[in-house]
Amino acid sequence: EDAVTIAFQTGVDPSKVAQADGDYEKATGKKINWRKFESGAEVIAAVASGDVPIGNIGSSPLAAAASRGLPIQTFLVTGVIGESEALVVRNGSGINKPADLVGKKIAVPYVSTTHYSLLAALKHWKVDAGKVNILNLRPSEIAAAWQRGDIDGAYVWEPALGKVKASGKVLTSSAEVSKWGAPTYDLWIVRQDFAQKNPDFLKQFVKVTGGVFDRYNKDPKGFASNPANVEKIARLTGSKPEEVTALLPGNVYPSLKEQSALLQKPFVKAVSDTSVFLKSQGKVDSLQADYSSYVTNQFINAALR
Amino acid sequence: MSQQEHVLPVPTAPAARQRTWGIRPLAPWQWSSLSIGSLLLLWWALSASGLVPALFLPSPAAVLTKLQSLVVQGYMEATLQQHLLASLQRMLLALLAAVGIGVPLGILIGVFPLLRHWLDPIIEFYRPLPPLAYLPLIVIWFGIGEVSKVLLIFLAILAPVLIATTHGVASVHSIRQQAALSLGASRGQLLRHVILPGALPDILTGIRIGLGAGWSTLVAAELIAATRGLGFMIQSAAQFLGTDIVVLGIIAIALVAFVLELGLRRLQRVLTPWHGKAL
Amino acid sequence: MSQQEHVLPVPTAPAARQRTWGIRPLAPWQWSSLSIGSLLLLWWALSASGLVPALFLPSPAAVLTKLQSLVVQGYMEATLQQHLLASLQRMLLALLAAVGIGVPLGILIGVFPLLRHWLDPIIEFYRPLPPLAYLPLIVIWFGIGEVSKVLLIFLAILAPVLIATTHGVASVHSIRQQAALSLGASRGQLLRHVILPGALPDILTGIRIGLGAGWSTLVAAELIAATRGLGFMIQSAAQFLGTDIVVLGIIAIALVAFVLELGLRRLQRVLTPWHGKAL
Amino acid sequence: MSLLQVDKLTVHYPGQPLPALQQVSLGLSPDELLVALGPSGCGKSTLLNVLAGFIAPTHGTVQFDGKPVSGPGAERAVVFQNDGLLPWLDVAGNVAFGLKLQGVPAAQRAAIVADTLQQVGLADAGGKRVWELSGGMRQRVGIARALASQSRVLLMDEPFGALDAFTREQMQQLLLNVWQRSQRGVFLITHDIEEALFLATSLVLMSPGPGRIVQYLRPTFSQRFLAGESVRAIKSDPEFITLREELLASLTRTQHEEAA
Amino acid sequence: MSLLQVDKLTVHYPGQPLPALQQVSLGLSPDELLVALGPSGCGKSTLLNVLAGFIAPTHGTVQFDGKPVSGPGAERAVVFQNDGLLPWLDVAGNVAFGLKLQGVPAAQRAAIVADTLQQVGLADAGGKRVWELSGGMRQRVGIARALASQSRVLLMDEPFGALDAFTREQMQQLLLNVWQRSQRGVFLITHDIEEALFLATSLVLMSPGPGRIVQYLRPTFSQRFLAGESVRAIKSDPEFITLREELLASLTRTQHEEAA
Ligand SMILES: Nc1ncnc2c1ncn2[C@@H]1O[C@H](COP(=O)(O)OP(=O)(O)OP(=O)(O)O)[C@@H](O)[C@H]1O
Ligand SMILES: Nc1ncnc2c1ncn2[C@@H]1O[C@H](COP(=O)(O)OP(=O)(O)OP(=O)(O)O)[C@@H](O)[C@H]1O
Ligand SMILES: [Mg+2]
Ligand SMILES: [Mg+2]
Repeated sequence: EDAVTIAFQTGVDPSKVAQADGDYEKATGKKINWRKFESGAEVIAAVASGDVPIGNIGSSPLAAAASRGLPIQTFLVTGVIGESEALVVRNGSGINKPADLVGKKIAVPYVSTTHYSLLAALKHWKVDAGKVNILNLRPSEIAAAWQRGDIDGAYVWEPALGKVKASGKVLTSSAEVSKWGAPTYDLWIVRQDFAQKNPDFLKQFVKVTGGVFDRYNKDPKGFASNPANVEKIARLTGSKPEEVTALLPGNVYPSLKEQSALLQKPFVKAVSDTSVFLKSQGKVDSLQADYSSYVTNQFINAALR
Repeated sequence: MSQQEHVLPVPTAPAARQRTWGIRPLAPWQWSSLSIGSLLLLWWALSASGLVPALFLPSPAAVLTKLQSLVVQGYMEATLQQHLLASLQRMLLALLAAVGIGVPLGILIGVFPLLRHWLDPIIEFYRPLPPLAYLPLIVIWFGIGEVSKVLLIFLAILAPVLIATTHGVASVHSIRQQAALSLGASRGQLLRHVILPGALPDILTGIRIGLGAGWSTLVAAELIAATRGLGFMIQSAAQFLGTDIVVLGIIAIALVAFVLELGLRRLQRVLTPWHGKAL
Repeated sequence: MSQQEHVLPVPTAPAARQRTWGIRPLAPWQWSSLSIGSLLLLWWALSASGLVPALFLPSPAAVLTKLQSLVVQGYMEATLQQHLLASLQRMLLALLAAVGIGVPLGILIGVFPLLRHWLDPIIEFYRPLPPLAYLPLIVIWFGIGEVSKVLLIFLAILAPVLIATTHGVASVHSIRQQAALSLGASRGQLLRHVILPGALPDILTGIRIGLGAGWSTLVAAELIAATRGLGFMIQSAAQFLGTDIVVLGIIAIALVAFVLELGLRRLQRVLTPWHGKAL
Repeated sequence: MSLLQVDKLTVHYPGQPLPALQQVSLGLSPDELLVALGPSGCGKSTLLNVLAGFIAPTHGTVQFDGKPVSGPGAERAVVFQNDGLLPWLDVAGNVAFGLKLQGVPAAQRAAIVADTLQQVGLADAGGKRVWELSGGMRQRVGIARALASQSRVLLMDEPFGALDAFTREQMQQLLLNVWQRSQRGVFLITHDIEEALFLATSLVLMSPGPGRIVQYLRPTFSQRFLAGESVRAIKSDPEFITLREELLASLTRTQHEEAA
Repeated sequence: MSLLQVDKLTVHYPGQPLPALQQVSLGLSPDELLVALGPSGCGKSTLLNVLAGFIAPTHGTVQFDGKPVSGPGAERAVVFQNDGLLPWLDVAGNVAFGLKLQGVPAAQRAAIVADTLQQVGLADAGGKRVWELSGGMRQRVGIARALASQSRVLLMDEPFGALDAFTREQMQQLLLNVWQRSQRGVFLITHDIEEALFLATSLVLMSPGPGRIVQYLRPTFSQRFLAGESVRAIKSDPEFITLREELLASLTRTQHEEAA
């Protein structure tokens, strides 16, 4: 049969090594066209167009897509976002505690997981989001605006995160926000029609990913400092090799066993929480009664069997 | 429209009845309405047929409903009117700057070869650059305020205006320049009284093209820390698959741009009635 | 350049010596090189002075080093040459389509008022739309293949070409059309032998403007699941603040665009030497 | 029977106080050389534009060969007061243009062009660009273009206005020869009374404000020339001189009246 | 002393086999009405373009008032063979253009314009757009524009070519009156021998291939007209007729030679 097109993003995670090695092709026996995308919204558009059955997005775009009833399912998590995304405030901005954020300019790429995390953190701190000047900037512009001193803080990911950390301090990170009940994820979605017709493909796909995660979790430092791994990840994502080593430990990569449990109630709850949050922000018009049909551990379980 | 209506076979002669190709049972505006109507019909048919999922092409009815909420409650903390106003301000400011700088500069470039050779590489360097590519540099140099946004739109309008003006200067019949010079026109007077009006038809067309380019840079410009603006609204909504808002934003842009375009065309007809006349 | 060199005060008369404003101690290309040289100098000075951090404006030396690695090892699985080739192919395809469709359509619109009234709203509707706004719709309808990318660039080039062509048609002296018609020109012949060549100066200028617009849409177009292309390269690097690669991409685009522009200008001089002659 | 016929023609340019032409009726038969003479602004070019099909009458009718004229056509070649040459073609290309439109093969075309250029005294200028020509040369290219076409009628608006006396006489004689040989009807506008008398088989004198025909003559001098009589002899014929003075007086009278 | 002077003037258009002018020397004094006569393409317009400063000589010098001419200037007004009117101005605006450039106040300008338009017979046409004019009207606007300017020299390229006999004579007389009153030097190109003889105080006959002066005359008919003699009387004077025939013969001879 013909090739499968998969939309990936440039998030750094161990499975990129398998992707670079062609492990997915070997395991599934199919040719795979890997296509790089810049944002979750674009991946979703591509998935919706039918050209792309499988795509890699964050949990915010997933919630938006699910709330609008796109026929997709989350079948695999590629990372629980941790220290890799953080809210940094600039030295000299006068922000020492969350309450100081009021009236300050905080930049965040709208709709990204950091946007959700920022608002969740503010809610946790009981800071009125309406009183914080939240600006929409892409990471590269965040770095530039930071340099000029135009913004007082930013909730952003690497490598911009590293640049702003150099002259600022971390107020909180997604690892912490996750503990406050607003976890964010990187994950794989699949079109439902494709999932029904190709369970075996997905099973193999999950299996390969689980394999690399296990390899990573066994020895995170060793994996991240292995030049071969680093080179492969850098090549696929376009990041600089020296950054990859630092980026990898920023997220948590749950094993398939953990995911089998995660991709049930807990994940459904995270998606519906995010959706409720989006609704409250006026970003989506209506909510689904139940988000469980957008999440499945069927393929993980199949892989584990 | 009467001046430009009858290009063939009798373009100039404004005699009582003129020959046109084909019959015209309908008035121009009727034709145009028909065309817009058919567009709307197509939209309705596409979304009603279910060929395109509502997620990507919401039905006219859904968009209308959304329009109401946008006008009343707004989106991203601003109503549609406020978004529109913010964008319109940026556009007009950029347009003003682009015309104010582009037309004189284009004329000077057209007239002074030296200046052309000097500026040419610079203009030709910036002209093809994708705004998305140099956005960080704009931010670093001009910050995240209005200046950066207007600058980006300005740059998009400037290039067509400049090129069209230079082209227009080259189109000014040399005999008209000679006539003015031998009536004692100074360089400045020549520019003011002969070259500028002679190039005017082209300049106005350049502005029309430039304005289109400016609008289509709006989203990129409003990527820079905007809190209001049609581009900002569209872009925010697009991220959340809010296609209804995207469609509304698109329609709003199209409408405003269309009104400006019609104004420019009228200006062109009023200011340059001689255009195309063989003299 | 000699034809357009001397716009004032003696634009036509190609007599042996002609009067120009000012002196010209240097040849045109020397002036241009000087201008490019000063740009480079400015770059070097800016980055050496530390006024702009290397993160946003890498030094010429750093970029040069990166160039070597880009040419030899490449970035994102393709060398600079391959990225360039991919983008160039898209551009040329889009240009071909835009000229192939825009010029005939523009001529027909200029000639048939009916067609104009019909198509005008449609053209004016799409023209100001920011590509970034309708990117998702393009993907939905045309997928993530080459078609979508070329389409986006095509749309950017089409508008200026269309408008300039229509403008050009209106610029064709009516007496020339009358002359051809009374020599028995059919409608087709009139279009082919009088209106097309008469509009040619404007059409070529429209293409020049359009090409610039096309290039600046490149990044947006290559946001769509590209695996190669200068826009894709720039975009990928920008995500990781790889400014050296961004700068290289920008320079590559500027260079290629400049070469195309020079070619078009030469074409314009060769094809329309009568432009601006008072006849 | 008239080949080209206007009846009760009125042309009123929009926005103008007076019609440019009012109630003009006129016919041109295939063997006729009809000359229109009249002061500047009396509507001569307007009449020609109507005959050519460039302007539709405000009132009245125009017919060619019994059928209403609905636009320009190959059967009515025009020489313009402003040459109307195509600058993207060289001189030969301009002269060949009508033939090319009609699909005349290249070789035949080249022969006709060479011949016609020779006749108008531009044998060497075929390769020149239009903007390299002097005023008189350009006018002759315009004449050559019309002559080379295979029209049944020639409509000429002051075709010899920019020519020196010698060339002008040559062109007049060329026109008479072409007219005799080809049996094309010719409508010619001139402001030169001598030229009008010498060429015309029919001559209309027009008057402005609004434009109309005030006099109709049928001179015979062109037939005498074609029969072999010398130009000098004809032009010094007392009949010629009398007519010339009469016409001049008429013209002067109408213009004095108008001025008053 | 000459106001405008060319010495050993040669003009060679690039790419042309022959120079358009070769070794032409000529002077125009402030009280002179210099007429250039010659066949089409002999370089008359080229000479005028050099005098006007539109073309620089390939060899030789041009001087105005003893200073080298380096370009066009207000002291040398030009009437073009192709009118060169500005279509964005109406008729009055075109005529007023030179005055406006010189900073003449609006009221004074309006008076001059009205007067000049009256003189060229276009008193009512001031508000018309340029493209609403007939050929002859346009030419007269061009003449009016030059007359209204405050130049010291008038350079006129076939200024009366598109005019009917009556208007033409009026314009000739107008020119003579203006010339006499204003003591402007006039350089005028014509292809009409009678016109040349009637107007000229100096007359050069030019010949093509390459363009040069072959004859230089000093007719006195214009002085006689200004002294009060009637036009008819002058033009039927045997001296006038003889000179006219001689010039025609000269012209014919040079053109025959050339053709051979
Ligand atoms: N711009 C030009 N480029 C090349 N050749 C030219 C140019 N202008 C004129 N010529 C040539 O120079 C010669 C003289 O031209 P010019 O216009 O001076 O003639 P003229 O005496 O004014 O003729 P006419 O009475 O027909 O107007 C002609 O052979 C013409 O072809
Ligand atoms: N396009 C036009 N619009 C308005 N009025 C016009 C137009 N063309 C001509 N006229 C007017 O119509 C009248 C007749 O003009 P026309 O050109 O027919 O004169 P003509 O007899 O050819 O004169 P000439 O000998 O000067 O060429 C003039 O008063 C002129 O102003
Ligand atoms: Mg006329
Ligand atoms: Mg001449």
